Amino acid sequence: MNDVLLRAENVSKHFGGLVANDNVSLSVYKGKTHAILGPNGAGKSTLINMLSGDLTCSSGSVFLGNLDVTHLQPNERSLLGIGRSYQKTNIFPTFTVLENCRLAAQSREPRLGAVFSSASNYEPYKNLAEKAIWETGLEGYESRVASALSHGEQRQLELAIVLATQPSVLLLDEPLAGMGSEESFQMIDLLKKLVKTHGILLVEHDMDAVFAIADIITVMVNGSVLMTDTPDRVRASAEVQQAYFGH
Amino acid sequence: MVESKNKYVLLAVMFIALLLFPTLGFDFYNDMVSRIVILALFAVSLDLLVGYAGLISFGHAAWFGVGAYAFALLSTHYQVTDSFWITLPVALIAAAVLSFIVGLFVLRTKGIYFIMVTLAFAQVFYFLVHDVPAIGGSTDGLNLYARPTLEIGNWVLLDLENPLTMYYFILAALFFSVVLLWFFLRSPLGRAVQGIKINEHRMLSIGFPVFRYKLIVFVIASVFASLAGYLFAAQSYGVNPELLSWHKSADVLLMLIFGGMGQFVGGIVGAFAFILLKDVFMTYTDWWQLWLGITIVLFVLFLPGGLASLPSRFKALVGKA
Amino acid sequence: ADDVKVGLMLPYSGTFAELGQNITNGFKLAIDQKGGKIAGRTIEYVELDDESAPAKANENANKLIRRDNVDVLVGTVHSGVALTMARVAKNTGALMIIPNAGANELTGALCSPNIFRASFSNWQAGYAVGALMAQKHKTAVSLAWNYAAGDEQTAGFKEAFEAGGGKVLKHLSLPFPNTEFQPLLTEIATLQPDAVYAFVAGAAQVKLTKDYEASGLKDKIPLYGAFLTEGTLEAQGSSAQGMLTALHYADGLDNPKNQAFIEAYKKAHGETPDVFAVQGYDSAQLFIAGLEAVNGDTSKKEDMIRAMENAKLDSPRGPLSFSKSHNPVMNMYIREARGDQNVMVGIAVEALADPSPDCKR
Amino acid sequence: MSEALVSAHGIHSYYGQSHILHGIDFTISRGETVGLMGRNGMGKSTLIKSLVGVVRPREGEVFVKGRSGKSMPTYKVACMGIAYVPEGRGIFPNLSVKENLLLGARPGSDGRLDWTYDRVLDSFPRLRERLSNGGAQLSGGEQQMLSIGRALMTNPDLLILDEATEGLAPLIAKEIWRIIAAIRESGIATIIVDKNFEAITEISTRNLIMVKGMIVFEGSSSELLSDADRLKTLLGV
Amino acid sequence: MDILLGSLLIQALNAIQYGLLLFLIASGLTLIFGVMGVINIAHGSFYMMGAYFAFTITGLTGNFFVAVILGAILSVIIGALLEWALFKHLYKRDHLEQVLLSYGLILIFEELRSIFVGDEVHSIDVPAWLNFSIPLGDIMSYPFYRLFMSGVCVLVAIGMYILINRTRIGSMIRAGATNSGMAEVLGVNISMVNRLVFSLGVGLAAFAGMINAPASAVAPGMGMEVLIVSFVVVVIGGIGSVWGALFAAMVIAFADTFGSVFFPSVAGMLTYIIMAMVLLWRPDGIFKR
Ligand SMILES: Nc1ncnc2c1ncn2[C@@H]1O[C@H](COP(=O)(O)OP(=O)(O)OP(=O)(O)O)[C@@H](O)[C@H]1O
Ligand SMILES: Nc1ncnc2c1ncn2[C@@H]1O[C@H](COP(=O)(O)OP(=O)(O)OP(=O)(O)O)[C@@H](O)[C@H]1O
Ligand SMILES: [Mg+2]
Ligand SMILES: [Mg+2]
Repeated sequence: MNDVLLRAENVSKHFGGLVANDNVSLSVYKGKTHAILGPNGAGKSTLINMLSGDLTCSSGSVFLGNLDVTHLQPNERSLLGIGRSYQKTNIFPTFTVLENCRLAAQSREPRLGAVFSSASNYEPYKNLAEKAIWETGLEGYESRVASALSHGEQRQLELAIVLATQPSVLLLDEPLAGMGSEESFQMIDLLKKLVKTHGILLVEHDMDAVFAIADIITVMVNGSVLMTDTPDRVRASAEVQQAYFGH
Repeated sequence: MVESKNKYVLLAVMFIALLLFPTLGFDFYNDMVSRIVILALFAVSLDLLVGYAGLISFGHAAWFGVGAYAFALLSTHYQVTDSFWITLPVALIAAAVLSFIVGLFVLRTKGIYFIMVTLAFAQVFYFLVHDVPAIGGSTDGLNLYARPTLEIGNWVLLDLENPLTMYYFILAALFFSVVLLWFFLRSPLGRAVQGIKINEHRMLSIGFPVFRYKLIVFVIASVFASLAGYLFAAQSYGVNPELLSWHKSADVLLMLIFGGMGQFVGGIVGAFAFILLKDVFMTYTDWWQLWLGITIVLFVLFLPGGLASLPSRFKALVGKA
Repeated sequence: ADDVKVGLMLPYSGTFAELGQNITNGFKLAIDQKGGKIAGRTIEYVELDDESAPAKANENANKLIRRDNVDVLVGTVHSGVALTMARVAKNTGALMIIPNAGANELTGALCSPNIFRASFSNWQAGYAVGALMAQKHKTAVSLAWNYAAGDEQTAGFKEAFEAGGGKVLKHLSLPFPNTEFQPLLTEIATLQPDAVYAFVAGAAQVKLTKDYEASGLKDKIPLYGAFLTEGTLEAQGSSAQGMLTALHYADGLDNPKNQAFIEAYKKAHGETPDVFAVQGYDSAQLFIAGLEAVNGDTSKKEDMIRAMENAKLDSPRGPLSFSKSHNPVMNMYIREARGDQNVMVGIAVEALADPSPDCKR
Repeated sequence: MSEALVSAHGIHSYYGQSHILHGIDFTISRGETVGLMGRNGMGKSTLIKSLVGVVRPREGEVFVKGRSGKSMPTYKVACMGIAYVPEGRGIFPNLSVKENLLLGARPGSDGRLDWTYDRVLDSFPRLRERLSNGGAQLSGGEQQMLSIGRALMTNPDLLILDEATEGLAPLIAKEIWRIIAAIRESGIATIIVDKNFEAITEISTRNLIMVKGMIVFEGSSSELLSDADRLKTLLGV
Repeated sequence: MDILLGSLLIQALNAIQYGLLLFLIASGLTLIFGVMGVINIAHGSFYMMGAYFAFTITGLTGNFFVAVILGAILSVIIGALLEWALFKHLYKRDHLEQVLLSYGLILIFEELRSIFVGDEVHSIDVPAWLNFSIPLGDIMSYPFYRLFMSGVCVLVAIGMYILINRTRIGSMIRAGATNSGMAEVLGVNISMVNRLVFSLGVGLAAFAGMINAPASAVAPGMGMEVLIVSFVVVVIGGIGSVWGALFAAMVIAFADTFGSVFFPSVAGMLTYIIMAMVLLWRPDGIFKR
């Protein structure tokens, strides 16, 4: 139970005068899906950015296991097992789907010295990439150029890239946005499967999905944590209803 | 796939043509062609940076100049040695070390800012060889009295004073550089570098030490440019600050765009086309600048992707018909 | 016999295009006056734009010498290009005549039997001005572009000025080709020398004299130079009027040869010749002297060179002979800018020869 | 029905060599609310882009208020009262929120000024707090609001929303649906692409389902909802 | 002491005046490159074109200001033609193709100049009523025309700032530069906006050439001399920022002015050292937005 993979301790982020995150603390456990809810602009993406290293914390610390990663660069955190997806699709548009994922897999084993060998024929890379493609339902699209995918397909690729880096913690920023209903269902199944071996931090506005898979939910409003609790109790909270669902 | 195969065929044809060229017996043109080959090598080194890594450098001539001046300083200015075995490594190492240091600074910037900082550093190099006598600084440059000597013990391996030997030596340098580049591009490092061109941010977030990779290509490209500069100095018995000027950086960039960037053969095609075209206009027309200018404008309008994209365009055209 | 080939490697585009054209005109005039034939052989030209680009000089010179097999290489304006050409000439033994470039080295360290200069050396140009200024002033400030020609001319100036008892208070330089002179003019106003020696070229001459006049210095601290009013007098307008310069030619110089030359040049090209046209003309005269001495047989190179070395040319600039290093020996005139002419008002140094201490031949 | 705002006749659209739309006929008239549905990659966005002139059909023709769209520049289409909220938002990162909003602001084709600057900000109070932020300095949802607000500022006759509720919190999404309903009342036509199939069918007058670049179903909401099999096979719900 | 202080003050005046001039020279580039995002290395050629227009038209009409007005109109028309025939095809293409195209233009302009006007150095007289000097200290005086130019530069700076940052056209231009498709969808006639801005940029470059002509010379190669420094100004200021460009021009002018007096041996490098330092300190320019 006490398998804390990733932990934020009183992190804050200021953009000029704006406090986008104010003393936020939370933990991501192995085997659990931790969802973050909150109105637009509540600071959810900002939090993920601080966990992944895309933004530096104005104050507070981030721990991976017992390791303080607050001052590590995104690439260093990625290598330690923090994988993230982006809310705004962030892929390699002119590469094929396979190459997108292969490159991600390559980061695990850079083989800088292998000057005379071909990256694309190296089996371990290929296998990891193909697995990620298969998991996200993109099989058959391997040789399509990423920019020629539809919006929803690009969202699938967004996730496939993260998976190809074999992270232990997944930070997913609205992974279902832009996906159709069927793809959403597939994705939910995938997340359910992945969570067995990973810790997942999920930002998502699709309530059906969130309540289908979340084990713990944190609700953020205006940069601060409103509550962290089980899905049932979050759903029942009058405050949350008012701030987020608007019933 | 088909498209890239075309390019290898083109490349092979070009090399064979260059190999056979001296047998045609246009003595003067051997020299000219080998000088273009040097520029092609220079352009290829820039292509690595611009076409594949997306680092548009406007100061690449600095490294060309480092190679050229390294040889000039060792052989003429300080008369240390003419030996190829010493001068070439010194030239390459000098470029590696200097570009490593410069890279630490310039690679912190991106896009157009990178273009300008590379220009700035190159200009500093330019003024150094223009103004500081200790490193051969003079507006008019340094004259060299001999080419590098390629000897083992007392046995002359190659006599570079012989124009034909020099020709093949230069051609071999281009060939090996291209082969190395080919290997580099398909290696893991090479692929990663190409990923950085396309989406640097995502490369970082999937775990690549982007800065370090960029620094590596920057140094590699500079070393190849230095090789080209070294050959240029050796070939033409002289160096001058012009070799490091921004005009030179712009020239090679133009050749590359003209030929087609990131196209592998683009640099080579571009160097030949650019110089030969200019030569033709200078020889046969009154207003060469006008005709060259018009040609360039038409090329840009009707042939985006440069000359190297011709085969695939042609193919597409034939395929449609 | 077949034609004699003259390779004209000159700037036909860019900043120096005008000079390249005038040199060509002068050269061709001298040949045409001989009916286009020297010692029975027709003269044929191969013209090549050197773009004033030193990096391309080696290739261009080779093109003329090895591809076109010219009998003489004539060029050029830009010193950096000329030095590379001279080196190629030295290596190949091709005959070379320099119609303008002033770098001392050309007839100094690089001097060679087959290389001649029909123009001037930077030292000469600076020296003459120094001699002129020493006659009138005690202190001076020099101002020049920070490049080889600037350094060399300034050194010549300083040598003559200090030999004549003057003192150079300070040397002001600015990077080539900057033309923002204002800070330096302010500096001059602070230093308050008796006179100023300046070396810049082309459009910068116009900018300099105009700025100098506009800042009120012109009447208080006279400005001198060698080329400072050459070719740009009209553009300089009032700012150059009355200025004294020293050079190896003056407009409308009063000798029969020059009068005839001006007449002929006007007829051929519709404009008055300048010093560059004279240099082109003399380049041709020098070549003719050599060619006639061997009766058109260009294979007798040594005889040709000897004849050229000993040539006593009747030049529009007055008597012209050559020093041991193949640099011109000539009068350096004092000129005053009047209207659109640099009129001779005296002689700064008679028969000035560059000692060329570096020429070890 | 009244006059057709936009209609497509047998259009085929391509991206380079790939053939995406295979002969689509489509018409929308004043006051209609059309739901456009289909799985990922079926060509919904491509159809929309073909309607507004961002993608030019290779065959067939699009008419905007009866005028051929063939040689009509895209901005003309917009000026004739067609507003478009693209997927992925299309916010100008280097313009402030205010500038983004005012960029295309104009009265409607009949001089209507239903959507003023103030009304848009009242609908999206969040934006009012961020007026001087650059477009890139907004959260994803804020950008989405901005994109919708910006389209409303053009006071269109036809509003096309491509996944307009993507990334919006339920509260705001509801607000959007409310606005769409209000728009519909005021006689503005809408085309809606959204994954929230219940919400669409609740307000739409007509629904289309696309599969592989073709329209395979067209009908009212009740027609669609009554056919569970079709829903399952075509939409996977 | 007094003399030194006095001369320092005059030097500062020189620097400010030079900085304003540099800004004016770079202003056209601020529009075309900074705001529209088109890399136009023919900027110097437009500048040169202006100077030659001023020279020829002043020669024909005898009035400098008539020449400036006519020249500006002509330049704007030429700008619009160039945009229509060439540049409009390149907005969506790679930046580097813009480099190549504008390089072609440099060659063409240079040759046309040579063909039509020749290769001599020319100059234009300062209009008589501006041709006087203001005494400064006992021997030096300050040409009034320089002050006049400074005034013009200030006006241009203010006008550009308002145009770009305070008008709807301004936001259209900036929107078009980042996502022209989207701007179009919002009903902005981007091709018209682009044509307008481009020709305005060409007009400004030419205008700078015209205004500066009486104070300097009209000569071959004059375009190349201003090209790099213009880019430096636009870039260190922060691309697209008018105040940034103005500030950067000042920085460079001060460095140049005091550098050539106090550190003449490194004066050539100074601009570049400053640029490198600024960009390393603020990798997006001083006034990034
Ligand atoms: N670079 C920035 N500069 C200034 N403000 C910013 C910046 N990035 C984000 N913000 C502001 O910080 C707040 C939090 O943004 P964040 O992206 O974390 O929201 P979010 O919770 O992810 O919202 P959404 O659900 O809409 O994506 C927003 O109000 C946003 O405007
Ligand atoms: N720019 C493009 N170049 C080439 N192919 C494209 C491009 N954009 C989309 N496609 C392809 O066209 C097809 C239809 O795409 P479209 O964006 O219209 O789908 P969609 O129905 O809107 O899907 P989604 O719900 O995912 O947004 C897809 O198969 C996609 O891969
Ligand atoms: Mg977010
Ligand atoms: Mg879509």
